[in-house]
Amino acid sequence: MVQESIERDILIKMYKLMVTSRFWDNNIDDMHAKKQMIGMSPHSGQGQEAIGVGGCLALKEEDYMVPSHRGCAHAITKGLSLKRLTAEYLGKGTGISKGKGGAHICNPKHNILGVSGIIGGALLIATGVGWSIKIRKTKQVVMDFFGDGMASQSDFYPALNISAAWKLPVIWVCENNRVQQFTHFEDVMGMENIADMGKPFGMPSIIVDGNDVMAVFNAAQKAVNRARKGEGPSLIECKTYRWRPHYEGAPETRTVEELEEMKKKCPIKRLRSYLIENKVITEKEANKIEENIMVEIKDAAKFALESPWPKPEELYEDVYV
Amino acid sequence: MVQESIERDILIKMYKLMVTSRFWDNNIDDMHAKKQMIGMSPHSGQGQEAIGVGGCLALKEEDYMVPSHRGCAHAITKGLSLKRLTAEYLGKGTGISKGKGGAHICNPKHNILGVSGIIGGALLIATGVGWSIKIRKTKQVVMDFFGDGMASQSDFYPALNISAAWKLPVIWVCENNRVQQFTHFEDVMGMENIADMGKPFGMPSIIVDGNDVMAVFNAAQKAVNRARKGEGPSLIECKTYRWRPHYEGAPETRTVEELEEMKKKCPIKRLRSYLIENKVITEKEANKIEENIMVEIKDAAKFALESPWPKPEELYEDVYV
Amino acid sequence: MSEKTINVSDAIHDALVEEMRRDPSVVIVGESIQRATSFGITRGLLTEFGYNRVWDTPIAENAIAGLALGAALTGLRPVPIIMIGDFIPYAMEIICNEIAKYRYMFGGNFKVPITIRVGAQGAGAGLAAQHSQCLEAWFIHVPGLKVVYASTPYDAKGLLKASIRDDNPVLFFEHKFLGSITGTIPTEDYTVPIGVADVKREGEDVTIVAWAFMMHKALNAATELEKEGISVEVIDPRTLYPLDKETILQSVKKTGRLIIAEEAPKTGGIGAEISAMVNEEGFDSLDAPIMRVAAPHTPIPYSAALEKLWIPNVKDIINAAKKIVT
Amino acid sequence: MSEKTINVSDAIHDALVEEMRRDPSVVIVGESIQRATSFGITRGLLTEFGYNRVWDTPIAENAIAGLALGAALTGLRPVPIIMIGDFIPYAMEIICNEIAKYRYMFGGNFKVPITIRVGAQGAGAGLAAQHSQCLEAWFIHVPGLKVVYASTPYDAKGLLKASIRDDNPVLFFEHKFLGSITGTIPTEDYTVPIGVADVKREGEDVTIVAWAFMMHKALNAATELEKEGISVEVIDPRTLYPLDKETILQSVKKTGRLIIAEEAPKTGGIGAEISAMVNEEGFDSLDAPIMRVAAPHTPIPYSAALEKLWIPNVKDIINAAKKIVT
Ligand SMILES: Cc1ncc(C[n+]2csc(CCOP(=O)(O)OP(=O)(O)O)c2C)c(N)n1
Ligand SMILES: Cc1ncc(C[n+]2csc(CCOP(=O)(O)OP(=O)(O)O)c2C)c(N)n1
Ligand SMILES: [Mg+2]
Ligand SMILES: [Mg+2]
Repeated sequence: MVQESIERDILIKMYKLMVTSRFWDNNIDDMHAKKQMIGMSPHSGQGQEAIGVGGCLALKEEDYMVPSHRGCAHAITKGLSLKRLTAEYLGKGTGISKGKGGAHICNPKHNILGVSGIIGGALLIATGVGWSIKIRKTKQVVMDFFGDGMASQSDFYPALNISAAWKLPVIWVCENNRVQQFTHFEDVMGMENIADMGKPFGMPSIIVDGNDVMAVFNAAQKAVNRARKGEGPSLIECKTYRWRPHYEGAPETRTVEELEEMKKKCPIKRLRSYLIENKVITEKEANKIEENIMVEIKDAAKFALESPWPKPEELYEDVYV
Repeated sequence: MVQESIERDILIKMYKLMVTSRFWDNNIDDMHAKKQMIGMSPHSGQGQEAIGVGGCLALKEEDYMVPSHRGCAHAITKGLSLKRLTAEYLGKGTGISKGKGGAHICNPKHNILGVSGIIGGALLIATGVGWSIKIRKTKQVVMDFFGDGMASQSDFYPALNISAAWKLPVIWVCENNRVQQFTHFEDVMGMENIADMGKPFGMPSIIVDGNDVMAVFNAAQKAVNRARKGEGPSLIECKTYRWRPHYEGAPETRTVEELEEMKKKCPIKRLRSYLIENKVITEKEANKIEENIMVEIKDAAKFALESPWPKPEELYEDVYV
Repeated sequence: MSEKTINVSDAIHDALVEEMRRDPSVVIVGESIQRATSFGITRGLLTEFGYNRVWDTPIAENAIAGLALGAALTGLRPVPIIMIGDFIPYAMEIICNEIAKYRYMFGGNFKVPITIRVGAQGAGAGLAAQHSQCLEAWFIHVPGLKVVYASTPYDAKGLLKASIRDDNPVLFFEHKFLGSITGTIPTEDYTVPIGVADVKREGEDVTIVAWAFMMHKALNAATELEKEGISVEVIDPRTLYPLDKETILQSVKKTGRLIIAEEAPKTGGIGAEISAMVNEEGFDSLDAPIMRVAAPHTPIPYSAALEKLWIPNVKDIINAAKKIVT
Repeated sequence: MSEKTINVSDAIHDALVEEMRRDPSVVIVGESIQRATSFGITRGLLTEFGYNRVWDTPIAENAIAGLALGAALTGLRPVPIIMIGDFIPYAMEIICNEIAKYRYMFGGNFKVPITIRVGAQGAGAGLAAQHSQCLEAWFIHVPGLKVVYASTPYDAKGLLKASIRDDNPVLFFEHKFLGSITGTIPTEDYTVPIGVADVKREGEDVTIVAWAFMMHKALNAATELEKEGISVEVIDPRTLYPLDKETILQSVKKTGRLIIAEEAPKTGGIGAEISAMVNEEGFDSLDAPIMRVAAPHTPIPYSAALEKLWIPNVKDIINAAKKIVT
């Protein structure tokens, strides 16, 4: 497929965001291993960064986004600060959810809806957001990221059905890594591709290489344009790989060879080579970018570590308005 | 479509069963109007008789069947006695569910599973029956009847998905009358046909004229054979019409003209003409069949009316084994 | 203030219409509410407010709740409708794991102004085990939700308005046999505050707490008991969470005796919570055991002959009162 | 009879293995139980029993329950697994409207031998609002279900076996922090009857009813209280429905005081039912208010700093006991 040309600053943004996502994941895994982070083991997004980044770069500030439970690529691309993200994972009062949510991050300022811990419901929440946009006639769109496992939950069906029946401005983005915790796609799924599920509803349903951030971005842009014009939802299935176990410390059900093979398709290395080959940036610039990001990550970690815990009375706050 | 030839005695059975179903529906509506039947208003199956009859005639005694909530065609074809059916609707102790279920009939002797009052769950129960057959390796099949409305419930998706992924011996038969209580198909459904939903799963998914009992029978036979051979599920969408309101006494949302048009496609008249034209039976024989059936219906009604109510202590029985 | 006579069903209908007129962000969504409806409450809404405010869904209750949540988070004030109470199990995921927790889990970043109208609860219409339940007890156990259940036209209209205006998720339950019950209401706009009980009848000897259709049975029982010299105070909590403990505790302080009458199976019902609360916080007031009048631990039978035995009735309340007032 | 030491997790694992060996109609089905598992309980089952008896499903909890029901009606004895208790809302429709009612609504024509293993309930692991709940209270309110919750290896093994052999639907709850708790069990086959409570410690001054992980906190509290001269009787109901009322009532008759300790939010919990039952049936035994030690009415917070404040602990039980024993 010929890549539609993407502006230089977007390409560089892509690189920065993917590297940020990768480094942040690495860092939070470290902090978890060192028990600096106590609580739910991180569900690393390593290997899948191109999807959240490519998808969210196709959105405008006012568009809504529902992140998946894996990694932070979506949220940071949509604008969530690394400091408040990290603090939230550490359960600190400065976290974006005041420490009450942990990995269940959000950011209403950037129209980032919450990450639910439940595999399924978010599909219907996203449908509701699309419905609300249609009612309010605001020309926004909503992009919803979910795994292939979430695409097996019963809610996926009414979400597709309703979004199609009412032509809602929803972009369904499936991150198909072919694993669902310790279950493999082929053992439980009756279809070849998740994209096949969009077809009965006549919605554009395409498969992209989820490790190719430019391909994801281009597909997302098309879907976003369509949605914004009121032409209804699209389904984008991104084929990708989960590098880490389901969560840090979880059993691994795939072979070492498989994992090695996957890592060869690293979306970050791929973009880096492209950028250097096409003289978008030099190797030195790339390294510099990485160095700067590492500093940011460390700053965020420091901020989080030094942040205070929520106060005891906060336990009782935020239940009701 | 050329009809595959169907044996004479099956054709006659079809006629008898469809007439029985029609007359029984008429009679229970009458009894309800006369307050001889107290309780949930009947959900008449008039106009849809060809589906339950054609489908169930393709089954063997030992096969399982899950009826829809509309009419009695499925249950009587699979062997439920008119007496115990009628008594159940009247809430009598002689009813097939001892008066505890009413329209929620069943008959384990004929492997008729229960009619749930919930639109959805039965799809998963049928999946479970198919799963059980596969585990027990009995060469049975299960046929599940459901409306287009039930096909919009979230459960439809895992039911299709799991039956396909595991190649379960399930025959999904949708009675698509394009109404779901007071909602019309086109207002809420994102697909053209229910049969489209089988395609992502690679299961044979066909559309038949649901008012043509022979077409339903032939399609059901193919699906049953396939399932029995272990080749997996099929989806048969039967296009049909609901003649009566959702339940007796419910508001009607369709025009009188529409309803008149539908009635022209009466599945019983159609079979009757075919049988007479093709000299399977004479007009006189057809009339005689109808007379006999009317006697049977009246007998069943008498039995039900004269049957005793359940005894007060039965309230507490059958909660636990 | 002028008044008019109205039944519960019309009061609910009017509350919906008035709130939709008052606030353009109120939208309603549910099964079969556009073209016709079984219970009449949504009649005329489509004509007045059009397709952009009145939505028919496929049969997918979790989706109805999910649509509402997505909309509530993005500026609307939805009123999702669960046609019949028994269908709410399908919506448990969104209601209990998402709607109830959204504000808390995301650190107060969101408001969740949703009123879930749960329609047509209750036995007595011969609809069998899956169309007759009263399931409100599940929801008082779920932090983040409010639970409202009105028994009169006045309360129904005032509480539905208060629920819709509330920025929290509220479950507003309705009962099949309340629709036709009449009463007077002001013609002017008014609300009934969430969390405030109402003493429907004053009395001295025994307090009966009852809501929804059972409240009317409690009033009937009170009239009968009066004849036998037993003076009954009837309290309608109106809101089941947050419960107006004070009104109940004050009453029990006066009467020394408490009966809770509810239509659901006794075990694990709302009556259990009220009994436990009074024991904990008003033990010294109690002169007799707290009695619960409730349904037996069986699914609801279809047969009219059995169903009438299942439903807790006026006689059961009278017997309980006689037993503890001696 | 010879004995061995084992933890709860292994006891449950062994019960499953032994029942699967004993009865070829026992099959298990759930999410991620074939290749690996988070909690280890299904380890080795696939190897021993093969793909025909151990099934991985897609992520669709209502489907897991539905598969089980279809199978139970047609000759199998399935053990569906809900991986983490918080996911059970997805399965409410099948569990509460179909499984619980199938036998009754169809006039006793069917048996429904299903044991739903509800895994990994409970707070304390930093898993936030949707992976930490104890939801057992909902199910005692649903006629047709039995509800079992064991706290020791002995009870867990014996009750799981009894549940699997029972011809009724049983919810068998498990708690995250029970898995590693050890105890001795017979090496021979045994069962623990459903519906029978166990006095885990005898005492004179106050009765504490507690189950699952709270039972162990109650025992710890009892040890502490002993030092201060308060003698505590600890009862583990083990089955929450049907409840062994007699054992609880007898104990309260002796002690005159009752505390119910549970991990869920207080309002509408199991404690409410037990309190109301004792009030109704054992009022004259009570010398003090029945206290409930339970969680506050908030979703469960993620932050370790807040979560530990949310969870009812030993100190809370001790304080409650001191308050009523004076
Ligand atoms: C309703 C529900 N069931 C089960 C789980 C447990 N669970 C968490 S993540 C997960 C797998 C999700 O797979 P997928 O959607 O493919 O995302 P991936 O982890 O592969 O990125 C499961 C089963 C859950 N959180 N919610
Ligand atoms: C979970 C649930 N939601 C809603 C209903 C109410 N209801 C009963 S039948 C019906 C329509 C069913 O439509 P369809 O499946 O097309 O069958 P038809 O009545 O057209 O034969 C509805 C909405 C129900 N019984 N269960
Ligand atoms: Mg996956
Ligand atoms: Mg229909």
